[in-house]
Amino acid sequence: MISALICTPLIAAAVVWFMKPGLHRARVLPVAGVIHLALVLAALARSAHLQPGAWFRLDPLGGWMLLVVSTIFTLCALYAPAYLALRMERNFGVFGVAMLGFLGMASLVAVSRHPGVLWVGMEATALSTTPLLYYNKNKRSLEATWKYLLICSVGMALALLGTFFVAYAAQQGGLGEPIYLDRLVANAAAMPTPWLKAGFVLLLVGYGTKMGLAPMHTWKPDAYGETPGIVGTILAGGVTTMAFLSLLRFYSIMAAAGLGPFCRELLVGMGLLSMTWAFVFMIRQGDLRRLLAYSSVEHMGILAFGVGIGGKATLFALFHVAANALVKSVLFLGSGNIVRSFSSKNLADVSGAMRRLPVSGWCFLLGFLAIVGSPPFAPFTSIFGIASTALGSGRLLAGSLFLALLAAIFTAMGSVILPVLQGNPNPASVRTHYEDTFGLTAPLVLALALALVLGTWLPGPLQTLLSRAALLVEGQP
Amino acid sequence: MIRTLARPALLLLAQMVLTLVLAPLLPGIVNKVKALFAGRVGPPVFQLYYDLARLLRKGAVFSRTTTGVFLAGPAASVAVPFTAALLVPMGGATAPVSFAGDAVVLAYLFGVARFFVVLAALDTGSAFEGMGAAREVTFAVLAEPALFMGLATLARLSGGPSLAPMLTAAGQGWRAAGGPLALVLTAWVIVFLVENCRIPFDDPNTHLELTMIHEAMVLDHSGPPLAAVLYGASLKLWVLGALVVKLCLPHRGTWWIDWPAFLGGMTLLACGVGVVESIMARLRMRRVSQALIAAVVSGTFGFLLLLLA
Amino acid sequence: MTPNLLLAAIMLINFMLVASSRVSKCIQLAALQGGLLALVLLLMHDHWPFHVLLMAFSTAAIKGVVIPAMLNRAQDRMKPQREPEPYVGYTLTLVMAAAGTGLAFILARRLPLQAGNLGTLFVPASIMALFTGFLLLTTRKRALLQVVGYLVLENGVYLFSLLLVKQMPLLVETGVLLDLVVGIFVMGIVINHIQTAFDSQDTHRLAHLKD
Amino acid sequence: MVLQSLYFSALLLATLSGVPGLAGSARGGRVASWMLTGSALCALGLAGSVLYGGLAWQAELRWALPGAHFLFRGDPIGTFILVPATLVPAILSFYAEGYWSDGAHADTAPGLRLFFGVSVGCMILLTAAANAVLFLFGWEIMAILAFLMVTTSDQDAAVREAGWIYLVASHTGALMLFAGFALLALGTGTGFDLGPMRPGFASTSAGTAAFLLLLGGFLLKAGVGPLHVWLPGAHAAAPSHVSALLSGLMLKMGILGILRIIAWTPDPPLWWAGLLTGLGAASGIMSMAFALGQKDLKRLLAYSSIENVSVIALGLGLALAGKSLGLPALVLLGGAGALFHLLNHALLKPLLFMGAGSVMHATGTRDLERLGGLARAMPRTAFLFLAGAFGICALPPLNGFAGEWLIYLGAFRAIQPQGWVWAVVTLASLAVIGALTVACFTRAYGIVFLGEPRRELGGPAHESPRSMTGTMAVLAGICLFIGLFPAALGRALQAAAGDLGPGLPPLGGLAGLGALTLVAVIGIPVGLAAWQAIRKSPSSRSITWDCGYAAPTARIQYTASSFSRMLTDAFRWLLLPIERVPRIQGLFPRETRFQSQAPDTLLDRGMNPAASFVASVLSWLRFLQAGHLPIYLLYVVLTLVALFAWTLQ
Repeated sequence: MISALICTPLIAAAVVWFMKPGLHRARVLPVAGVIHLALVLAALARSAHLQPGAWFRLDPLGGWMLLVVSTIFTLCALYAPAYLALRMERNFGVFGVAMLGFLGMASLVAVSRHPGVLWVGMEATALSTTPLLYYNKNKRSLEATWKYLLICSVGMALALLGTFFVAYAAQQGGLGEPIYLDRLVANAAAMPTPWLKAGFVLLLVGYGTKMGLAPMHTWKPDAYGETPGIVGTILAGGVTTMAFLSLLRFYSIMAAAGLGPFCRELLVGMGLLSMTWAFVFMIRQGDLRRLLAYSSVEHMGILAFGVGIGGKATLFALFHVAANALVKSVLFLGSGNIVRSFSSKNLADVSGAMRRLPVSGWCFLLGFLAIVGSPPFAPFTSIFGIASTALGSGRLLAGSLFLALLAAIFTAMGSVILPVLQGNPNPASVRTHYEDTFGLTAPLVLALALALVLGTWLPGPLQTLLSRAALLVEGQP
Repeated sequence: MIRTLARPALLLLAQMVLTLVLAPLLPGIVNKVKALFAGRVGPPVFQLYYDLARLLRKGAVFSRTTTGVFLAGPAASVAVPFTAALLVPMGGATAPVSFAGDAVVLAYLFGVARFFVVLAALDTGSAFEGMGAAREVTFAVLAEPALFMGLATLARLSGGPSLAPMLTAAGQGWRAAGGPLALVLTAWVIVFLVENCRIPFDDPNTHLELTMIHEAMVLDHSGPPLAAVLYGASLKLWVLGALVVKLCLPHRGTWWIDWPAFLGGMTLLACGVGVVESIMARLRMRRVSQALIAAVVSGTFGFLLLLLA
Repeated sequence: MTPNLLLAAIMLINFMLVASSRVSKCIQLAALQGGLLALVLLLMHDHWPFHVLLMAFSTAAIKGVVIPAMLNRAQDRMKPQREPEPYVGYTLTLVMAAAGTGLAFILARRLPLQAGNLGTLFVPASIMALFTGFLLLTTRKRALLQVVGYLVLENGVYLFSLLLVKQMPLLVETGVLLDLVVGIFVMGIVINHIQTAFDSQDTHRLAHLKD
Repeated sequence: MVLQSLYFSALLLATLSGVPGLAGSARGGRVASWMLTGSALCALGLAGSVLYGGLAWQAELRWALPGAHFLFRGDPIGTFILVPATLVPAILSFYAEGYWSDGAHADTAPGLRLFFGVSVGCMILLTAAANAVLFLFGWEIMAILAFLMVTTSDQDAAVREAGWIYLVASHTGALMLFAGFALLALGTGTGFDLGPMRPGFASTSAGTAAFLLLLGGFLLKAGVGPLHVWLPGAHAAAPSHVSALLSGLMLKMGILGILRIIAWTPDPPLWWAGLLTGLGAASGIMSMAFALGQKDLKRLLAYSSIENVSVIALGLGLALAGKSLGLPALVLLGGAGALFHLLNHALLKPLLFMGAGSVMHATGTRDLERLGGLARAMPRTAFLFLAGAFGICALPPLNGFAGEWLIYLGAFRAIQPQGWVWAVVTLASLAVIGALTVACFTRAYGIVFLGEPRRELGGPAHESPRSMTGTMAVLAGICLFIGLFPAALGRALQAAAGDLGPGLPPLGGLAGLGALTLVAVIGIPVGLAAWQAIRKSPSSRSITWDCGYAAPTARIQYTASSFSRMLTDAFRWLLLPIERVPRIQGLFPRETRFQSQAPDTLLDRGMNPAASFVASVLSWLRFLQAGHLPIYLLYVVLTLVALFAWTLQ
């Protein structure tokens, strides 16, 4: 079962690689995505029967994250054939292999029970997405790729060092190979705190770079700005999710070692800093994708803040992973359609998108309202939950700062987005032949509908899964 | 049963008959005093009655610009003081209609009159009448708080927002709270003069339309509507005068002292107005608002003084 | 015998790296550092089982030979051109490296070592290499030098991992080797692209994407 | 069970009212109107049972969402507001059939109808929602729909800007409510289920913060100054029946929130009352000053809405003072006055906005300087607008007066010894506001409907269709009925105000609403008789006399600017009006014109420049991300160093 999770995408990647060039290569993606999603669901349903202590296991935390990533991937995969059909000049092989490779590696990260394997999985995820960044094959995308590669590699090196620090602490605590995560958590109390603290700082900076917490997020706007919306979705909804998961794995060790308060302060600080930074750079942002990139930075900040507040907020932060990923996919895919139809990313040229592209435009508007935390969409639940837990637990300053930043970000973001959507389309820029088609809009509507469902109804099994995952994060079995 | 109903009925009858019959006398007295001061014989005291009778016989001329609102002005300027007269205690201990909050109703009734008179003025499309209307609504903004600060003072003195107990308490309270009451009286006299367009704030007899306030608004009325306006103005003078007079007059409780005292007071007030009109010049328009601000300040200080007492 | 002597040598190489202005020299120094790392690994073990030998060999081969050769090739392929001035001068960088060394020692004092490694310079050396790597990455304009910086940074991580190599060889081997090989390999490809696209490796020119 | 089904039928009928029209049928508008009418009938039935029958109801359902809970509680306050919240939209919907017909607005009408219905559903939800999450759902969805409705004509840049400012304001308010409800949960001890706080909580720092945040959020929605900045623009930009909905009802949802705060707090500190009274007084006077400076009819009406919610705030301030001082009579008079005024404004302001819509429908403009003399072309609209203007001035015998009268009574009671002497502020400000309102609405009616047209309009004005004037007449009729028989609402007011505090005395003993009927019964016949008498007298027609000037033209009329010049001059320090004063030179001066316009000082001179300034300053920080990779890597190092330094300290 577990190996199927990892292998299915890799086999599909191989299939794509050996297929003849043509659009049918792209059609493998949705098939693989749906199968993978089904496998994840089946594995989650059976997860109670799996044995602890193995190298690979799908626990509630990893399962939840993988479910999110698999869903996002499937949405992108459904979008891919219609999108790639618009770009027949490109070779789909690399694209498909990289996408599927990412999914396989993400599955590896989610199921690995060993910090080393976890790290290897993350590194592989990073590398598999590099070709996607260079998809447009121009100077700008090359620059973005270079920055992504270097900043993230440095970050991954730091994360590796952090992992070694933790392992050294485990060694001092009397643990030898194999240092499964479960064993680390169980024996955390005996490890020396200086090493753990230093390790967590390194891991926070390292995986934080990958997540895109400010000020290590600098690769994000460039990378998101120069890639197609579909790649942006995978980066914003997939790679960051896995980085967050990796960070949480170590956070739970820290929490079990009694370092929870220390880590939480760091997380709250980083979270608020990310939101502030994102706010500053969203003001008068002239590029739609870069705006979304900063929104992604903001939401990574919200995740860090939520875990940093602790208690119920941890659960909401985990929920926010899904909420953010779903809505971000609406926004990224929608922005792809809008940018394509106006054939410009420069917002000065784009207006009246809701008239030009009714479906994409409306989805984008609703997505914008959703991402800033308006009910009835999923982000409302998590943002309200995090804010209320912060204030309710007496962290008045942090909580009010959080809400004030959200208000400021809303203002900055909306003043850029609404002029794009409203008004009359600029007659000079309506020359493209692009039109909304079913294949290009159905994934958006589907993602929005999912965000709506999650925002109004959280099924019992999901709630159980989330609360068990939150317990795991807090270092409790 | 009959005895309990008889007293209010008698009061109602006496008060309304006296008001409706005697009100046009007040301008007559004012003008007579002014004439005497100027060394003239002047028009007879009953001049307004003659004027009303003459106007009622004449036909009216309406501008083609006007609509139905044009006649609502004169109608309201009669109906409002008529209704208000029911609420104000005159010779009796109480008014024919008296209830908690009647003071507010009284103030707002005059607002009704102002509303329709101003609209009637605007209805003609005349520049002068528009100007008068603008001034009317502007000065009301200061007159209202002055009136209400006085009411607040009296309400605290009497314990409730009903005119009859308020004014009775005021009449009785000059010994205990002379300072506040004097300030309220100042405020109300100013309001009384402004609202009735008397010198030094407005000149009902001027011939220069540019300086007018109230008269400018009724320039286009003629015949019976003008009669209604003039009669309404005298009723208003009477009702507001009654407020001022009752503020100063202690209530004895015996009708044959109270009623003559009240009527005497009204006469005295009219004479006083005449004297003021004779010895003072009309203020410049800018001064009017300053005088009204003085009235507001005076009313406010009255209230504050009462708080400290 | 403690490995402190070798560690001190590695730290010295760091200073030389920071001070040197020529790319080829930097590559040589980095290769030398890689070789020394393999020696440290061997020194840490009393007897050398196969997997230790294999790891030492592969370290020396990859860090000391393969990657430097690759970088040299990239350097040779480049048209001769003036070395762009670094963002921060060489003297100042050297001072910063010295300050970083001091900090590394302070930091190391806070992190107690296990009984077996007491008194060794692993932690300060590792942190210092990390810092040197960062210095190269942040002050140099040439893409190739930045890769060297990354290499030195990796050496720092590797140095620390040697503390774990006895008990947790698996963790170390998977981590270090994969990271290095794959990372540098991909960077090499991208540098090639940059060379073709921009006709230069001056990363100062790679600043079109900004806010 | 009957009450629950009535409530949910009202909710469903309203929410779904726009759905049948989506199919493109020509009868969609009519179906929506009847569905909303059905909803209103359900609400009336509910109001009869709850307010007059003394029944209460509650409905509860599990909700699979953390912290959330479908909890509905039919308390008298909510039910009282429910009545206008369903009745007025039903009337507006009939109006909209003529005003924003499917024929003339084929692209926007079905969507607008859908949003309209759902937002009414949200309001119905809010009146009974007893769980914070449920409340916020209704609150935010309503706000978003309002934004969508305001920006119906989004081709116009002014409309877009107005909608945007509205959205920012309402989202900020919602975030304040997030925080406020979170802190409130500390005081109620029932999680996110709303209910009374424990005694003493209100005085703690958490209680203070909760109060301020909730008050801020609610006042922002209600539009009490200085939190009104979004309001004038949004009301002016929206289609008129939407403006009517916004102003008449959505603002009232903010008031509902404040009423609920009062009801939940057993022991409010006295400064709460002072704060609310101060805000109400300042905002009431300020808004009227701005209204007098407006040239746009709908902006003028919008400022008048601010004035009216300010008056309501004054009443609520009295109720709060009564509650903290233990004076139940004050709670009753202030609370009942506020509720009554709320109802009255909910009826009158839609009437006025419908009138304004009718004027725009006929002339295509809402610029006062261009209008004039419409009363002859559209007599029905003119008469109904007159009724609305008269009522909004709070003059007897229309309904506007009765509510203010109760507040006055409360204020007079408060200034007695052992009362709350600051109520004198309430008293004085009400008096000033009253006079200013008369000035404002005589100006509005006089300039638009009386005199002669001031500029050439596109064509001759025409009366609006019966569907528009008829619906206005229905509203005016309701207003007149309430004005004549305010005592009919006595029990409802008593019941609703009864939620605000324990042990309230009977309203009849404190305020004889019947007396108002008596005064009306005397005054109206006298007035009508006088009117009839002078109308019957022989008359002839001529031109306006105008002091002998033989050829009066429309140009010499007083204009909107000149009418209010003295007052706007007095408030010059606040309005900072933009004036074009004519320069007259030479013997034969060229044609010139005096013009004056008052932008919203706080928004256009305060917030917008401040926001641009902050944005410029923060844009300067962009050098932080200038594209250089080494700098980016430096950030990573610096973060690392900083975190290590912090860790090891």
